[in-house]
Amino acid sequence: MMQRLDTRRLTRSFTPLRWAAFAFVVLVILAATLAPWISPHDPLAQDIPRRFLPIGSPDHLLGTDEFGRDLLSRLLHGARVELVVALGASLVAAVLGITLGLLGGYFGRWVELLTMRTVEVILAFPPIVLALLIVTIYGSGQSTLIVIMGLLFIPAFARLTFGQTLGVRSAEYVEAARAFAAPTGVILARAILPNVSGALIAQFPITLANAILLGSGLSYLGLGITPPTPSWGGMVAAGQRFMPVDPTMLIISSIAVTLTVLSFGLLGDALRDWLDPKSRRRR
Amino acid sequence: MVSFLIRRIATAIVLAWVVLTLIFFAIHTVPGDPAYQLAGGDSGFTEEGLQQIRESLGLDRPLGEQYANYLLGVLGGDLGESFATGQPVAQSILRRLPATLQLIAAAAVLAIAAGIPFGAWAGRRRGMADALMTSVTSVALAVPVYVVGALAVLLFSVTWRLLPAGGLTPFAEDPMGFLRGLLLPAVTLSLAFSAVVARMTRTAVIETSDRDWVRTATSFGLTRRRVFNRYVLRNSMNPVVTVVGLEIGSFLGASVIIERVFNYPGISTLLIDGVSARDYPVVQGVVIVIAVLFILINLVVDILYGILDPRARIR
Amino acid sequence: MSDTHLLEISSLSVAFRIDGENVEVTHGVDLHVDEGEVVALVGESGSGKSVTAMSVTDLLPPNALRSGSIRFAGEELLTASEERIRKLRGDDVAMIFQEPMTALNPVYTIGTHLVEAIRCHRDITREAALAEATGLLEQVGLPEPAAMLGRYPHEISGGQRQRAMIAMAISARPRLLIADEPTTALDVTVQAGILDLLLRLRTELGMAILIITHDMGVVADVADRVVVMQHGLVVDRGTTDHIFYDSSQTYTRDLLEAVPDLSAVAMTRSGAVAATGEAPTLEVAGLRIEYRTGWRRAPFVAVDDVSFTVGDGELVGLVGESGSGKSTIGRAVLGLTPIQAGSARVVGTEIVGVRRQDLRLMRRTVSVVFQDPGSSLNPRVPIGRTITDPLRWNRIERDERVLRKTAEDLLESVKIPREWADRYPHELSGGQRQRVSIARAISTRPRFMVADEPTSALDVSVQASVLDLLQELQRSMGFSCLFISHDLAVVERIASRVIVLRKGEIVEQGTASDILRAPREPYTQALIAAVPVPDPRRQRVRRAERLAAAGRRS
Amino acid sequence: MDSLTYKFMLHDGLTYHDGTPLVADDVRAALLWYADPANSARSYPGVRFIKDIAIASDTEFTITLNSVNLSFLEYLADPSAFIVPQNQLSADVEATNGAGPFKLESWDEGVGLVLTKFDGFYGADDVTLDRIDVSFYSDATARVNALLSGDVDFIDYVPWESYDQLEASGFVVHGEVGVFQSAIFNVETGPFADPKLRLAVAYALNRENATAAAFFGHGTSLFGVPGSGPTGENLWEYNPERAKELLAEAGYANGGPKVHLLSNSTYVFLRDLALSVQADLEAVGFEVEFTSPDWPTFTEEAVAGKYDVTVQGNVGNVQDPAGWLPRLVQPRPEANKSFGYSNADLDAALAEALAAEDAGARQAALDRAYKLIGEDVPFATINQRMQAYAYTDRVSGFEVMLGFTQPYSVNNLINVTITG
Repeated sequence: MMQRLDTRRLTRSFTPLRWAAFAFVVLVILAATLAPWISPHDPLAQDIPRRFLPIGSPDHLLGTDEFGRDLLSRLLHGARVELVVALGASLVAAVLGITLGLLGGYFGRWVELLTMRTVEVILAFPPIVLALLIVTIYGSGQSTLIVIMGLLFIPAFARLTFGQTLGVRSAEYVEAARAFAAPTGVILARAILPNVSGALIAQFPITLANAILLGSGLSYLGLGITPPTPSWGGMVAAGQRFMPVDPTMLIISSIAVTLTVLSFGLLGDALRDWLDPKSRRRR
Repeated sequence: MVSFLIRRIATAIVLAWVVLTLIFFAIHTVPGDPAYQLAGGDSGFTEEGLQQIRESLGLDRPLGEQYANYLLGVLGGDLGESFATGQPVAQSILRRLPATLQLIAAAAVLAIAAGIPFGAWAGRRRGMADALMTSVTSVALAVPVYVVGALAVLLFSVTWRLLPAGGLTPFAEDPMGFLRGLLLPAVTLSLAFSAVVARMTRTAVIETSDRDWVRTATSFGLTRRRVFNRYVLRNSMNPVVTVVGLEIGSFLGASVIIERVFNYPGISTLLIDGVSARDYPVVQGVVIVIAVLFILINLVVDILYGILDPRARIR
Repeated sequence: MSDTHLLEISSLSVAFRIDGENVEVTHGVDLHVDEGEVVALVGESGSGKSVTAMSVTDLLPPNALRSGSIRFAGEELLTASEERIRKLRGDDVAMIFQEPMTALNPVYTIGTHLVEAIRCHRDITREAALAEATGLLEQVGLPEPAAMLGRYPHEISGGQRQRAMIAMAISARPRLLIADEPTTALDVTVQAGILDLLLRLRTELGMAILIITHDMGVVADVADRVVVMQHGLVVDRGTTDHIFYDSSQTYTRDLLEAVPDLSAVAMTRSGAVAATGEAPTLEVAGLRIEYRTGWRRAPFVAVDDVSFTVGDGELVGLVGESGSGKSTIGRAVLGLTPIQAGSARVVGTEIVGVRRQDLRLMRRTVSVVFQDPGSSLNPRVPIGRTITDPLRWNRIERDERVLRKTAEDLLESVKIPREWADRYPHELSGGQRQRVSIARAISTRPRFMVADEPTSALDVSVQASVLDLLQELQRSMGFSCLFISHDLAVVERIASRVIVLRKGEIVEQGTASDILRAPREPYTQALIAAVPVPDPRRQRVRRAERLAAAGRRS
Repeated sequence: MDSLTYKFMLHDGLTYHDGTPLVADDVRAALLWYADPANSARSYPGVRFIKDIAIASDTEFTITLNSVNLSFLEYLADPSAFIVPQNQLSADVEATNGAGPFKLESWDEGVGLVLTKFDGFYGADDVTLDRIDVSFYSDATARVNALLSGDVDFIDYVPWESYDQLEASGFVVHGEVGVFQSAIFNVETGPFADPKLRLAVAYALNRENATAAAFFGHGTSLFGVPGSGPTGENLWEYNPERAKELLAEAGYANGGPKVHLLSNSTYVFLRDLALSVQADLEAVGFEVEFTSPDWPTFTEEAVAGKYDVTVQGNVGNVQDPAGWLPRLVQPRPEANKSFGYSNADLDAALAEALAAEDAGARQAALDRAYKLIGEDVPFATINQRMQAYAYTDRVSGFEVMLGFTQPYSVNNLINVTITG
């Protein structure tokens, strides 16, 4: 059903840098899925006497954290937690955001007012406050974080879809579909959505990147994923706290976060240039 | 233009009201009864001690009633008194609001001053410049804010002792000290923002330079520089202004972390302390102020958009 | 006249660097323009005519490579310095473009544009430039020039924008004006005005004009000499009369043959099908449609008190300029836009206040063909599936195997290979896409079809074949059709009755021959007089009559 | 005078910050206000023994107690029993007018405050500082950085991970072991109603690890009641095997009970302590579910007993265990004591110790109490943490008060001087 993807544009929008980003994303996903099998230690096993070991110590390739837990294992298991939360949040945001944008964009008038105002209410709330409230009510388990971040990223998807739908709504093939008595559902699903999906797909990795960043921000404020579950955000926050004692923790975890967020960002740019006809990249 | 303004302000008021109602009921359903915080100390909680506190704060009255007179209060500009200190919330917010506004204004100015030229340069040169700009901005967007803050403090304040590690000396007392105090937090906050502005400018410049009127201007015989400045950059400002408006909105959120790292006396810290002390009036007050701030900024952006793009004026 | 030509292009080839390799678009083009001469560069889309014009003052995109030679008044431009070319632009060689809507910067007023153009080559004060600008606007025939200075492009009409652009172009008294399809986007009456203006400026300023167009009527009307291009090559050249009457080139002959000519002589009715006398398929009475323009401002009346009928099996032409409301009526009768007053009975169903189920039932026997081949088909759906969608949506046929066969039959009936059913719209040409649209329209064996400018976006040769197809299908399937167009010649060819529309009101209606040969209303007469016919001799006579008539009226 | 009556003489010419004279009547009013439980004053446990206060003159009064309390004077000395003008003795008045060495100049809620020297203070001449700027740093790292970068000269509540860094950069880190942490239980419902399991926890706790994890080793392990001498201080030991036996005896031979360990996200060292306890409990077979809401929700859940075990800090306001222990074991619900715990003979033993005339009887009663605590484990102490201040070498004359009063060291900056 999808239009055969334009491979010539593919090569043009994927520069070597973006291929590297794509490779790194694959690496992270692999690490997350295979974590239980490939990590050398149990990420929760404490060994306090042998804590803050530097990189390259015998049994711990990347050293140990403030509880003597193996950093490499926590990094791998942490990848799983980060991805699950980021993916969950992005899916929630995508589904709700796209629906709001689609309905608002297509029907216009009071539906548009309703949907776009809800989006503005979410935007008007400072993200951290929203996070604070929900975490304090429901505790900061992974599912709560998915809900909060999902909520916070709705505006990004909603506004993008709204703009794209407005553009496509007046296209003649949509008018034709209405003239030939196509049910509204079919028009939305088959005529409008596929033609706006280009930009939306590109927005997904960018939201993943922002979700991981926000997750680490929340951990810094003590609202992130409840310890002792390993999460990159938690490790960066702890790393920042113990920086004078053992900078390696901060360095490793922030590199992991930065590289992953960077790769997702670059992937998003590449997808947008490849799929979204409007964003032509002139070499 | 006037009817456009009236409608815009009307929606803004409705929005503020919705935010106020949401935050009121949200904070009141949060577990952690404020009375416990106020009873405090290790002297133990007697039920009647707690009840007495609740009464003095009016928490025992039905929620609907509390909401009603809170709403009336807000309309009269009175945001109620803080549970913890008894000081009027409006007063403590007003005392700290300038600091937050100064921080955001400084960060916005820095971001625009750095973002727009960098983006325009990349959009115009394309090729290597474009690749460089995209990767630099991606990195700037990828690094967690407080890591940057922590490193900045480590280098500039602790090791080189050039700038204060935190806090903010009021402008009146010592302008130089104020600037030195503002520099680090503003630069850190503006880092990600300038990346967004740069990327937005680059895209806008690339898209605008394909437009027909640029070719018309060239056909007049104008110099390449003049065509770029007056016909490409000038028109790119419209989308950039919209993005700036949106980003400043999300700024208010990000400033919480900056205020924590630099111990900066803004309203966000007031908010965090308020929530962790279940100081309902403070939380509600700050959220409303932030929401109103966000709405005002959007209003300014819309007006600016109308000035920049005559087509928008008829709306 | 010096022996060297004002502009001499010899063996010019232009190539574009795309993804590393050079794609050559024009191959060894030779043409010249002499002082004060009007040369027409004509060809269909993709013939390379615009690229050639743009290469004169190097307005091509950065990835373009020019080879060969371009000499202006003897001076070689290809090797000239960037600064020399810049000085030449506007001062010696000026340009005007096709899309008036996007050719001017929306954020600047007309005055700012003019001052910019004037002060670009001469060092004079802003006030002096503004005074001169007012003079220029007057010279190009714009009403209240002083007020016009303060207006923004989106606040004035297409014709006015084009005149303003001409004023900018001539601000530095150029010796050559290159006009790239200056009137294609304009209505025929406005086009006539612009062409008159260009000819007048040619004589007043002694300015040579290189006009790029695909409309043979315009060529016949204004050109002294003609250069014909096809697929990047010059295939024919000569004086206008030679090209229209004596040329032996097959491509030129086919081009002239395909152009629908508003014949002065009575023509046998070749294809129009008269009504069969049963109840009319479409009855519209007192139709009124308004658009909301703002919160408290009065709504814009697009259609006011329109009444007409379309007989069973009849093809009625609805003609009017842009903004006349013809498309609005087309969409209204399909139930796509709300109707404020009046009534419209389509295939027996009253549209105004129709219940949802009745609207659905009505739409089973009504179909539509839109104008833009680029956006009338869903780009993400293969054409085989698109053309049978109406059957799916109206639950006429659910079995995919049957639908597949129907799709292939429909493709064949519109002369497109059956195997292409799985192709996507972007893999087809404009003409082929319109045929697919027509295939979709006839899939439900409709009793009534609305054709909203189905061929306006197509090249002349392709347009002719699509029109023939439409007529053939109408005759064989017997559906009645409301044919909306701005091109009188096209309407004359296939419509039995014609309705002329102006600013939402019917000016006059009647049989095609009455309206086109003996128009009663002055507006219709002016409309017909303004259409340039692809026959230089006749066109000179018509131009003289039109100007004389205009002289009497003004 | 004797164990029930105390006579006090006030310095003459004492005034409050706003100049109004401080008279014996103010003292009487303040102490009686604290003695009223409804006001839930911090010094209530100490002053509740007052029977009445007789005023002899403006500068002389005598207090008679209704029962003997050897540490009564300590309670009076506790800063929480400060004397303020009578008009400030109500819940909603800002009590900022005191009689101490410094008076409040300005106060910016959440940001900081400024104190200036009060010349009317009776010991004013040996107060060298004339102005103190106090600014609040909620983030520990920011606090340390402020000192390191020279923004401030003196910081309180130094995070344990920065001790070495500060000492290495030439700052004075000066602290005292004071507040003690212990695991407390919900004895009403859930597995820890059974004392055997509580005892098992007491044996399972690896105090060394806990101190290292939470306080970077800056603290001392506790195996019993702090400050209680040999008989009370080693009631338990780190013996995981014994803990496993106890678990088996309690019926959990193969796989311990599932318990809910409640901690908090605001005070990070308490959370780190809880994480270390979690590891110790899991090592001996407990199945631990860990939650860490923020402080307000934690306090509410702790008071309501919505946990099986949690880790909390405690500090008595007097040295004598008989003085502070009762509060820890009596039924009044509090966030930092075992939920629903009560033990009649323990209460009796403690009351006897408090009222005992001579040292011998007192010690015997205390020993009985310690034995009971050892078996019934109302709380399983973990460690006492070092609480430190850090300041530049330009600051001198600062004294850290001993033991439980350590957190109040900041309240007497009388003979502190700062040079340069």
